[in-house]
Amino acid sequence: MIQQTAQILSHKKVGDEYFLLTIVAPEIADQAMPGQFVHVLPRKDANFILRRPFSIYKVNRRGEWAATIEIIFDIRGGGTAALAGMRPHDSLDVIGPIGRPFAIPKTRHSCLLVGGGIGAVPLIFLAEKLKAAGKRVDTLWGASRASRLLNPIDAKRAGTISVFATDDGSEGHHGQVTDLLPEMIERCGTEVIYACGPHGMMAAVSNMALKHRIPVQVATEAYMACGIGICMTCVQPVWSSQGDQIVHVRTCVDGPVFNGARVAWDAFAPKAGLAPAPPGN
Amino acid sequence: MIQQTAQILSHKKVGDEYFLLTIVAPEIADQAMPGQFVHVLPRKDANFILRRPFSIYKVNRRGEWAATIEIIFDIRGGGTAALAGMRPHDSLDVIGPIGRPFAIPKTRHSCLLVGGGIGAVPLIFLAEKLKAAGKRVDTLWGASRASRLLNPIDAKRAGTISVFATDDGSEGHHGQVTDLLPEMIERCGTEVIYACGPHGMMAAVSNMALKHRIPVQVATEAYMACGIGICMTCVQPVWSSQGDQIVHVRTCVDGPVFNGARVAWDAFAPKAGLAPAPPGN
Amino acid sequence: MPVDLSVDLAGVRLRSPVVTASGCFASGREVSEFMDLKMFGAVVVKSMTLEPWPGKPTPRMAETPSGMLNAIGLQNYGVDHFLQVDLPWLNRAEVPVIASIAGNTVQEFIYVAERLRDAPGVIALEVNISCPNLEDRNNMFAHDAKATATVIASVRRAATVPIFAKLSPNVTSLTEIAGAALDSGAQGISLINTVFGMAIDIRTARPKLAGVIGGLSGPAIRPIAVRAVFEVHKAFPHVPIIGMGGIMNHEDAIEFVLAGATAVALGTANFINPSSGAEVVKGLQRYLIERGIGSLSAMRGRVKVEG
Amino acid sequence: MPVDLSVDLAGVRLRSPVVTASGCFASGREVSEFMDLKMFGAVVVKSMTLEPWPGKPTPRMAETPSGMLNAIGLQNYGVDHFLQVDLPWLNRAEVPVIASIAGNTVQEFIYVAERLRDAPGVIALEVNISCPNLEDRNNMFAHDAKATATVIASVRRAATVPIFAKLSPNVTSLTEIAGAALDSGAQGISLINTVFGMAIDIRTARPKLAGVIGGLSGPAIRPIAVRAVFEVHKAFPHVPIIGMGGIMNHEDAIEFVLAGATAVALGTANFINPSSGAEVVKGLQRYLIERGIGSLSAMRGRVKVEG
Ligand SMILES: Cc1cc2nc3c(=O)[nH]c(=O)nc-3n(C[C@H](O)[C@H](O)[C@H](O)COP(=O)(O)OP(=O)(O)OC[C@H]3O[C@@H](n4cnc5c(N)ncnc54)[C@H](O)[C@@H]3O)c2cc1C
Ligand SMILES: Cc1cc2nc3c(=O)[nH]c(=O)nc-3n(C[C@H](O)[C@H](O)[C@H](O)COP(=O)(O)OP(=O)(O)OC[C@H]3O[C@@H](n4cnc5c(N)ncnc54)[C@H](O)[C@@H]3O)c2cc1C
Ligand SMILES: Cc1cc2nc3c(=O)[nH]c(=O)nc-3n(C[C@H](O)[C@H](O)[C@H](O)COP(=O)(O)O)c2cc1C
Ligand SMILES: Cc1cc2nc3c(=O)[nH]c(=O)nc-3n(C[C@H](O)[C@H](O)[C@H](O)COP(=O)(O)O)c2cc1C
Ligand code: FES
Ligand code: FES
Repeated sequence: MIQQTAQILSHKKVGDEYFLLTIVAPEIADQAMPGQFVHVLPRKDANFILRRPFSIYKVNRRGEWAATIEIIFDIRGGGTAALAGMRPHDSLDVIGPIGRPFAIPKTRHSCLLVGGGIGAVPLIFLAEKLKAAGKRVDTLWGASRASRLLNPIDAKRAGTISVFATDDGSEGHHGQVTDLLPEMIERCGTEVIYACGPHGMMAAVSNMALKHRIPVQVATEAYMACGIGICMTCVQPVWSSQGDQIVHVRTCVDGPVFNGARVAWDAFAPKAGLAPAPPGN
Repeated sequence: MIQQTAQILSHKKVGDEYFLLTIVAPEIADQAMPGQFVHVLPRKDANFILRRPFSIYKVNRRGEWAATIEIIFDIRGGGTAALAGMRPHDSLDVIGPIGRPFAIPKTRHSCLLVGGGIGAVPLIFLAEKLKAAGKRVDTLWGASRASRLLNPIDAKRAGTISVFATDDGSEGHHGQVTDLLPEMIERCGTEVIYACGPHGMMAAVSNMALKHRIPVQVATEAYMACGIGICMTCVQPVWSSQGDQIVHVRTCVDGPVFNGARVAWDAFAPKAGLAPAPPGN
Repeated sequence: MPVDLSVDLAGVRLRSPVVTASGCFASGREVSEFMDLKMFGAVVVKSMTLEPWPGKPTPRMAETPSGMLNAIGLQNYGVDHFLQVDLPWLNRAEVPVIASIAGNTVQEFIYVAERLRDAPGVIALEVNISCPNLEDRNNMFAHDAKATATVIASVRRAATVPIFAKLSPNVTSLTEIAGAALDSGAQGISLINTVFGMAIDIRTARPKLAGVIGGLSGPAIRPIAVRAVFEVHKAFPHVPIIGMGGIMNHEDAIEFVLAGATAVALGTANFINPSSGAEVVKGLQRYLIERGIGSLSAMRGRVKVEG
Repeated sequence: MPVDLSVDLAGVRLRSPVVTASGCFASGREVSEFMDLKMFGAVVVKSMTLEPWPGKPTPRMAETPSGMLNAIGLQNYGVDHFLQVDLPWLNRAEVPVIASIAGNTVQEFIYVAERLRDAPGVIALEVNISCPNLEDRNNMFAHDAKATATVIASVRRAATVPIFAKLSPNVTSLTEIAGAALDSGAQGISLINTVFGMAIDIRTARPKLAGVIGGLSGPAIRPIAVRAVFEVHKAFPHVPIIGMGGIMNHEDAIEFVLAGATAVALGTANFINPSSGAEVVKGLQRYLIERGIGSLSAMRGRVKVEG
């Protein structure tokens, strides 16, 4: 992990809903792998104090510029709003690359990438790497509506076979990616699945993969403070290697990529807060 | 008092140390009088929450633009830094004009304005008004060093006789304005004194004026939260009309201009905090 | 669809769930230049004492991260001035008034409460027990269950309207103090008062407040206040609560209602934006309409917590 | 002119006055990628219990104005894992260690303290009494003078190094609890632990923390912490204090020293900037040199307050 004050090279809108920031960060770019993220501090004088985590979308090591990384985000609250307001030449405190990247399969060949909405971000980076490694890549992209699909043109190009699904039917299949998953696995002869998106979607994909006896890797999200492994706020419930108990593992540095079969999908935050016990840090 | 979201028209540096903001605020400009101030909210999403008070420096009612007000400030902390970073067309939440303005004398003619550093701001506005009312205006400007004198060219023009004093002698008299006050009063046949500047300077000027039996008005500063009279944080110790007791009067709406002879200059914040008594709001 | 923002405070109906926090609104005259005071369910006026109090020396305030410290020392012109000057004005403005009373002895609280008997338009008293008790080594009444009980019982006997006990968060058990107040006849609870704090100017090595220690308010304390409202509502579900502490907008207000507040009070928000009251009320109306929720009261205490 | 940043903590000399706040630094390995841990006078490790604790479900954190809430539930791998894995690493890194210990029963505190007897490089214990006491209806030890006294006295008997009592600010009288800890054999006081708070997501009506109530930290609580340090130092001028609560930079650190802190701890600051420790130390050096102050200790408790 490297901490550096990096300069914003460019800032543009991607489609109607997303922003893309290109950040000059040579050291981070050199080490970055698909699935890893950067933890950025949008402003030092804001009423919010914490960094914000963003998956690495692209890395550019060539070109006359010093190496850059790109992140894509949509405005959710104060942090993303502050980032959306940044201008070229503004500087940004960035830590990265953070976490365990997606593993590139050694023997298996046919890879299926399943992305939900903004969850497509790390998969685009991954697709590039997989192809460079000579793998077959097929993609299945889902979103609530067409405008939430992350740059469909790139996305389409990313896969040998590339299929879309939207909840409102505004693009591709009218429904969810999981409706199409079994058929895709058939058509593509899928041997490895990579997924990133909403919790429920990753849980469903993981369970289907398990049924088809296909290894699955998921890139997860969690509310995180430090992003470097020291606060224990970001844990995920994961089955221990013996599979006999659920352990709390840090998403930031032990993840964000996990074996989908190991994540204890049902052990997550209850629908309501627990009966209040005395707080303990 | 009016609250409005106003637009920044222009933003420039004045000398080496001060910034000038021109704000489009027609209603406020229409009512503004010398000595009054505006209470501005530099950012809504900053780690500080309160407005910042600034004396009105100039008002421009003519011209093709909607009427504007000008404020001048130097960077002290987060609020002034945020203001210094504003760009034309940015909008700013402004409340004003606030407080009791300087009173223009009815019978008396010869007015002496004594300003310390940034304290010159409301006096420049006042000089204009006094001249418009056909009064004689002389000025005595002090500062720690030449660069802290608020644009000397205007300042010089402001008075029939205009004298400078700097603590380091880098401009005009090597010393304090109070060294020159008695002599100025003589030369100018001063009948009314107006002062704005550091606490100690205003106290000294008030006491000298008292000795010379010349009425004196001072524009004071205080740490203030609301600026509109509802919090009681900004009070000044002032002698009651009967002169028998010290009362705490709100600087924001009962001031910021006070009769210098009425301010209880010695009753201010002790050199140290008081022996801690239980807090009470 | 019309939405119902009215709330019932110990039998008194307020047309709006938004009130002012004592000491953050003077007596309303100043803010009436910025908004229609009728948007407020009631104006809770600055705490009044029997005699005028001069308050503490300056500086009386210091800004802190997302908050502010104050040490005013309850400067006020006394209950008689309130009755002669402020109340008639508020009556003409047709805003219900909640009179906040303070004192350094139980007797002083009683005297003030008696002066306020049958005062026109005063719909309730808020008893500010975050005051040093001269008869107990300057301990705050609000920091001791027995002292709280004594003051509240005495005011209860003297008063002709419902009384709310205004609690200090600087205690080990808020529910213990709330319980003592309720057992002694308080009809409702107001919370939270400011959190004790201090700031030092390192350039001068002096406290930023002449009073050294002050009260922290504003967004910084909101989580502390939400937790306080939640705990007290859980312990006394049927007791009306006026919740406050860092409420800046209608979403903050809803957070307090979900935690268990019947009504909400705006304090520091008025300093930052004198039309906050109107904006919060309009925001609540919009929120309920957009979600088809008929009344705000329906949301009270509805935070989803197991068991 | 060389400046002396070293401080004396109950007879132990620290080369630097800056330490880490327990639970905000794990055991140091991660941060060593960002800065030289030797800049710290000591690393205060995450509170350890006898057995591994799984901690609470997620979400465990929520951001609040100028602060954050956390409800981790003391997830840790237990004292034996600390002795076998973390401590040897810290010893190799040559950083003095302050071991923070926690438990739900007095006996558990004793067991953990005994395991730590003569542990290499452990220069002191910090007793985190902000833990629910299973033997007293889950009341926090730190919220009751008697429980505090019992735990501290027991740990004192078991320990071979100085012990610091880590106090909770959520009490009526910090000086009462501090007094109980000191009378029972604590050599020093650490404060403050987090302030109880809660936040609700109004879109889901759920608490933002699975644990519902959490601990508030960060700049928002700095004034609360400065006041706490000031009060405890005033009551016990000769007792070493590790001050913490919202310290982000060297100026904040100086504010704590002026209030009465002997050393300062960085907690939330590490999350925002993992090289905070190095920056605070360098900032302190610069500050003392620029002002020709020979040693930081000379500034301790020097806030100018009458009487
Ligand atoms: C490993 C990882 C990778 C991510 N990659 C991307 C990405 O490539 N593009 C993108 O748009 N978003 C991504 N997110 C989500 C992104 O971090 C949040 O959208 C962002 O933090 C919201 O900040 P805010 O201040 O705008 O929202 P607010 O709601 O104001 O944030 C308040 C707090 O909640 C946290 N938070 C809010 N939403 C999320 C979330 N979904 N996940 C984690 N923390 C959250 C914030 O970090 C902050 O601490 C990623 C999250 C993680 C954990
Ligand atoms: C009536 C009045 C008129 C003023 N006119 C001018 C002017 O024309 N030009 C100018 O440069 N300054 C003026 N000031 C001072 C100006 O308000 C402060 O410089 C400014 O508030 C500093 O804010 P900050 O965030 O940069 O500093 P910070 O130190 O970060 O502010 C922290 C807090 O202290 C308050 N504060 C700090 N310094 C002062 C001060 N000197 N007086 C009152 N409050 C202060 C701030 O308002 C804020 O609440 C005036 C003050 C008052 C009361
Ligand atoms: C400047 C100031 C003065 C206050 N005066 C009083 C008072 O006289 N009586 C009282 O009960 N509370 C008083 N309070 C506390 C407020 O009523 C309120 O409980 C507290 O500020 C928290 O709400 P807020 O964060 O919205 O300001 C005062 C608060 C401030 C900031
Ligand atoms: C995520 C987190 C975990 C914490 N864990 C512990 C702990 O295990 N033991 C402890 O004594 N304090 C713990 N604390 C409290 C801190 O040590 C410190 O007292 C508090 O955070 C205030 O300091 P700060 O504002 O600098 O963070 C924790 C705080 C945070 C934010
Ligand atoms: S975010 Fe702090 S441990 Fe993962
Ligand atoms: S600043 Fe609030 S009364 Fe003057």
